[in-house]
Amino acid sequence: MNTQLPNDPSLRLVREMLRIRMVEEAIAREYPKGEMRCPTHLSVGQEAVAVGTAAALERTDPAVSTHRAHAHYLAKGGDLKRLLAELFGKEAGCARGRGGSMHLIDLDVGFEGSTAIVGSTLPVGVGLALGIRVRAEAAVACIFLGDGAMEEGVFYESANFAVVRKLPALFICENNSYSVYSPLTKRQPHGRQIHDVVRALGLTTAAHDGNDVFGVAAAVKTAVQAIRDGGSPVFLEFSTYRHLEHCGPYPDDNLGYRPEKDVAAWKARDPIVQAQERLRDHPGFSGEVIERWRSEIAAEIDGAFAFARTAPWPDPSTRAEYVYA
Amino acid sequence: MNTQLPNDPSLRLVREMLRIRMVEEAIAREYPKGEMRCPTHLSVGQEAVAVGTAAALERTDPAVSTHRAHAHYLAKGGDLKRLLAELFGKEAGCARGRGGSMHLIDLDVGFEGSTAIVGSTLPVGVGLALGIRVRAEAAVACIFLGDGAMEEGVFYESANFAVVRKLPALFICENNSYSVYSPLTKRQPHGRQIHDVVRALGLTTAAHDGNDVFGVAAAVKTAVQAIRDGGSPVFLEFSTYRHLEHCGPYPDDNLGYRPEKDVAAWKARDPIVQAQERLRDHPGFSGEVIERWRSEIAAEIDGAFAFARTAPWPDPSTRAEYVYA
Amino acid sequence: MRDVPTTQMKVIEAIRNGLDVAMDLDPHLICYGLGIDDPKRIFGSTVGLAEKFGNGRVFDVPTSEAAMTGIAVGAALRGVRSVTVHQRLDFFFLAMDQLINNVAKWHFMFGGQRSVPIVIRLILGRGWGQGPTHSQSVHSWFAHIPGLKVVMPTNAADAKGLLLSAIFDPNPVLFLEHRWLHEAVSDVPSGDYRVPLGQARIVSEGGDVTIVAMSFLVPEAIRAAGLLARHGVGCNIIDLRTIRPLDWDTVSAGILKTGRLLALDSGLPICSVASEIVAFASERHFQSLKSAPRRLTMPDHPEPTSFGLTRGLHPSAESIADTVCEMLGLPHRFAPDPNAGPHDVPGAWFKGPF
Amino acid sequence: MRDVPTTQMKVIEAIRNGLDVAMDLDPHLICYGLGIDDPKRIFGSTVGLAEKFGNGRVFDVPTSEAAMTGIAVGAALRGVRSVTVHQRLDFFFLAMDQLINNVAKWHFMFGGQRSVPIVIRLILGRGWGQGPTHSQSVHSWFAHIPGLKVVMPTNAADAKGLLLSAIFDPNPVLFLEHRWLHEAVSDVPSGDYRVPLGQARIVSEGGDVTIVAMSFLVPEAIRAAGLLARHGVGCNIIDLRTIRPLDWDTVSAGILKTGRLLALDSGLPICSVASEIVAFASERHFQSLKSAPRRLTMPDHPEPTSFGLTRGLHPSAESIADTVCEMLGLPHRFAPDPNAGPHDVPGAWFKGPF
Ligand SMILES: Cc1ncc(C[n+]2csc(CCOP(=O)(O)OP(=O)(O)O)c2C)c(N)n1
Ligand SMILES: Cc1ncc(C[n+]2csc(CCOP(=O)(O)OP(=O)(O)O)c2C)c(N)n1
Ligand SMILES: [Mg+2]
Ligand SMILES: [Mg+2]
Repeated sequence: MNTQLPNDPSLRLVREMLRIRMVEEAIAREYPKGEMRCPTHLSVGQEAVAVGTAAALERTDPAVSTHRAHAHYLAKGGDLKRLLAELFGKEAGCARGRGGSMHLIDLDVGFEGSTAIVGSTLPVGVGLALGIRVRAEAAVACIFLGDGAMEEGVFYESANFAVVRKLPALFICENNSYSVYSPLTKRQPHGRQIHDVVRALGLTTAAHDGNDVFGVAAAVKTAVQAIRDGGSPVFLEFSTYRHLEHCGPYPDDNLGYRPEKDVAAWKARDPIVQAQERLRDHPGFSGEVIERWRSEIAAEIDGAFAFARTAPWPDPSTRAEYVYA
Repeated sequence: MNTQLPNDPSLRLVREMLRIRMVEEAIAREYPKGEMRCPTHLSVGQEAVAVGTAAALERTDPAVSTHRAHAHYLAKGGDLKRLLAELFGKEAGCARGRGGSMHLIDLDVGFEGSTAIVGSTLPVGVGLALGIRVRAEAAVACIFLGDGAMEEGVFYESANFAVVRKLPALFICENNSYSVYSPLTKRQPHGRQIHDVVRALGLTTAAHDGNDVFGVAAAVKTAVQAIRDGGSPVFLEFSTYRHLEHCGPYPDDNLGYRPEKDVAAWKARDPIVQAQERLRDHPGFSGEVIERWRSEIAAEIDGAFAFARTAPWPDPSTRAEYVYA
Repeated sequence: MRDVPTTQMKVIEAIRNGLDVAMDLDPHLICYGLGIDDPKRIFGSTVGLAEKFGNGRVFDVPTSEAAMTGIAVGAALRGVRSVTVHQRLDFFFLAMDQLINNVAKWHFMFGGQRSVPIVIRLILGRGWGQGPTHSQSVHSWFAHIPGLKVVMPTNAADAKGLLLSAIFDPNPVLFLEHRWLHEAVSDVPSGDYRVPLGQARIVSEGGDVTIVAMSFLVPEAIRAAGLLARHGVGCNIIDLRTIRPLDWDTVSAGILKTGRLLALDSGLPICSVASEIVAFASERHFQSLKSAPRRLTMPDHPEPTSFGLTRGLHPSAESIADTVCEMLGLPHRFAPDPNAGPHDVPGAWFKGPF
Repeated sequence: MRDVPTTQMKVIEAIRNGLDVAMDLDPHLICYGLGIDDPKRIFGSTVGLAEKFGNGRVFDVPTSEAAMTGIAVGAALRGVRSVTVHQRLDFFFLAMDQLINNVAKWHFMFGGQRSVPIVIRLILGRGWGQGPTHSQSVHSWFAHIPGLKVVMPTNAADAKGLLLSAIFDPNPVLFLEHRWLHEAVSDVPSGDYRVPLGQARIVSEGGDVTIVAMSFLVPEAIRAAGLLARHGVGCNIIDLRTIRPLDWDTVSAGILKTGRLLALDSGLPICSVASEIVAFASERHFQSLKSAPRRLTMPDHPEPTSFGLTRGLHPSAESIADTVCEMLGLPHRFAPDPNAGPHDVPGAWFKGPF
């Protein structure tokens, strides 16, 4: 169903962001029907980090992620039908309906798993990097995390071990300034830069605009190359912003927990709009191209929803399976 | 039994170090008799940090510590008889024989407790600081830790919270370069400075020679004042060295896990010898003074051992007590 | 209940009310937890507290479950009681070292010199795809550990009364609230209302079988008793309320009364509170048992996410009633109520997503 | 045992041997833990491994129990099995989130696509003042959790055979070694010797009472059987070896054979493995029980440090024999062996301090 993708890398980045946006918006639209019955954290507004990062990775590079993983999963190449089927709780879901939105996996594209406990995949990602080292492989383990995960002690333990053993680990931190409704100011000291802390731990670090997909892709590419060349593990911090509520399908700016002017400023810096502007003079890009993408993607999404909706439930008699291998 | 202490602060520091050294050496001498039946971590070589720190604190400032707590307990003013009785497992022990060497407490002098799990008193200490803040008291919570404890995630969580709430917490890190037999090089990246990591977290930090008791006392005094004046929590790193084995009464340099030249260099920098040298021209100080201290302290120690040895066991019928208050 | 005015309240309101009363009583009591002062206020249970008592006493914290637990210990040592909250018990696994090695043992390992009067609220999830990591209740773990007290309230009055007792108890108390009971309404006495810890509640006094239950299984047991009453079977239902210390006297009396025991458990089966109760019954009251004691628990696997896999996962009124009939050698079996709503939500009030 | 050459070995040597064999068999197997290559080599259990297999496969780690557990998961996902070790189980509480939310559930929550074949060695302390935080065994916690396997070997041959099975099992296995058994000697088959997980071992086949035990209680039960034999009482002793999955068939057969059950547990009593076994027995075999099933466990409080408080803390041959006599209505009671050494060490070989 995935139609011919543009060959031009920049166009691909934009199309992929658009696709993820449209998927998330479709989920948001459909969620209130009560068919996707699981806690669901949408990535609208944060697509550039996922897309830019995935573009700089090989398909075989393993990745782990968090509760907010749809974008990471899709950008890495995860199957859309199986994502939606998972949200619908169907046997065809990427985790056979056992995990839901917060537990995504697609081994065909190196998406090793996202989990729902903040910080809990950080050491798993470092362990992937250790496995890569032990097996003398060339891969890089990509570890997505949020600014909140930085507050879990296991982050420091994981990062420290990665440095001590110089493992091929790439941390991608999406700093959206919030953990649920709690701003960074309540959780971390004023003026602290997350990447400064991590640099002191001994990782190579940098901070970038997380709403500039081209910048993200370039930064990650450099980092991945450095790691493959045997450098230290890298931690990249990307500032970005979530458009919808923390968990669930709705906007929640009515709650007033984020300053209105921040919301407005960040929405004005929508990663997709910005990227389109940057591509204005690109020969392969135009309003029609966008419209074509939109309709291709809409069709893909419709098909995937139809698939997920009509797919069978897991057989209840298999409920106790998969406890032991 | 505690004889008249010198009024002169410098002399007190030296006498207190000597006292702790002699207590630890007496424990080491007696331990093989098999009467002190518990895991015991001696502080020989590390007395200056304990003594200098305690000298800069008020008796009422609460402190927490680690598995290696004898020096902290004694320097803070903890009762010697009850320390030894605890090692002997007697009811008169500071923890009624329930805790042993790794679980010391003397509430009369603000020694709130030491525990055996690496890192586990770090948040407890920060909690004391929170309690101080909530009760609007003027105290400072002193938190002793080793270089190994820095590797536990809870350290970062605790330090972060202390900064976020600007709590009156003072971290005293004794960096003796080893965790059991494992050198820092196996556990933390080459070239990292512990205090640099902590500074990045937002604490005020500094590193000092941990074998210079006067320097320790001065540094801690400044830190305590800054905290009482409403400053950030402070983390002081002191480099020092342990003379005996990690756990138990014997030297273990025969095992060869520490470079011979390091051992020699650090022993040459024995905190007590160094302090005595610094006091050479001090009017109240002389060979006789030292000898008088030695005999006073030896008598005190003999008395304390006699007390501990002859003190009654806890009544076995009380074994199940103190589970609930 | 004593002769004090009562108000109809939801469990969640009763908790809020209890916190409010306690914070008035103890000027040093603090409340903290992720989101405690955010727009959702922990499902409403902390509404107004930050405004009334200020940020010094009611505050949001970093996502640092381990440290925040140890910090409660330290504050308690300094004379500051606290009520911490975790929006899912599942997050609290990060704090097990602090819980077991410090919270539970501080009093014991220092020979009784200090106690740690803290309360840790743990909210239990279920259904709406909470799945494997947002639905766990390891109350049986906690019951295993000397030094802890463990409370699992069932209704609004108990929630408030037990919470106030927990807060002013000199020991650490884990307070396990089930998300599905948050909106259950009952009469709640106003003011400093306390329900003693360690006392079970006899919910109904039937003579045929003793059903021991906790948390959301108490209402299920009551429904089951209704089904069974139609067939002349009388249930003696005991709501444990406190899982540790457990009220063995009331359990014993129940067993002696009916000679038949069904132990329900809202958690996993192996080494569970239900196991303990059945073991106790057969060890102590072997001669008084008329038939094999029974357990009904969730199955021995994690909770899956899918709506298609969670039906019948937990004991229900029907499965309880079926089991009782089996124990009594009665032929009746009970079909689920055809008019019941979706099985994965506690009621129409629950809109998801969390 | 199969027809392979055997060597007399201590448990600790058998573990070392098992690791050596496994690392030869699987070129990607790694072993890590605090002190694994230090002069003490984890009580000798890793002697020579770092030299033979290199620092890439056998390495020391930072004091970071939580991360090191999650790292094992990640490595396993990449096809790298591991054996981690903690010198005391008490330190492993720091890793509970990783254990419960990741290790135990990875296979289930992703629908069976990946498994986590890792082994975590947990060493159990006791005596010589190990006290409240160096003596804990929460095997009952682990037995509560689906997705985990839990092994508690008793002798050298089983230690090796179970360890090799654990390493090559596709699931996560917790391997709980008791410090007091480390020097116990028995014949150990050489090479790739495996003892299947989940199979109990019948230690003796007496007809009067079935004693179910694990870990250091198995030798105590054997001593008890010796005491009881003098009075004509025959003990059917079952060494569980694996606590989860538990070999219910062998336990059932034992109960049916003697009609009397004594469940021993080396840990705390409430919600314990002993509780589970007694609950199982009375639920399934109520009619076959001739007398009330019994439990013998450590008391319901932490282990204190003092020599003066630890005597008789754990079940011993004498207390086991006494209990059996009570169950059988026999008058005999057994005094501790006057020639036994100090109660707080496993034998003269133990010199402390740890
Ligand atoms: C250990 C743990 N604590 C708390 C939670 C509740 N929780 C779910 S998502 C979340 C926010 C985490 O913030 P961040 O890492 O910045 O990710 P974001 O939601 O902003 O993408 C929290 C606290 C959890 N899932 N796990
Ligand atoms: C959580 C935990 N892990 C491991 C241990 C074992 N252990 C006891 S002391 C110690 C060394 C800690 O090193 P450091 O903090 O530098 O203190 P030092 O012994 O050097 O004073 C270790 C690893 C423990 N007690 N707790
Ligand atoms: Mg965030
Ligand atoms: Mg050290």
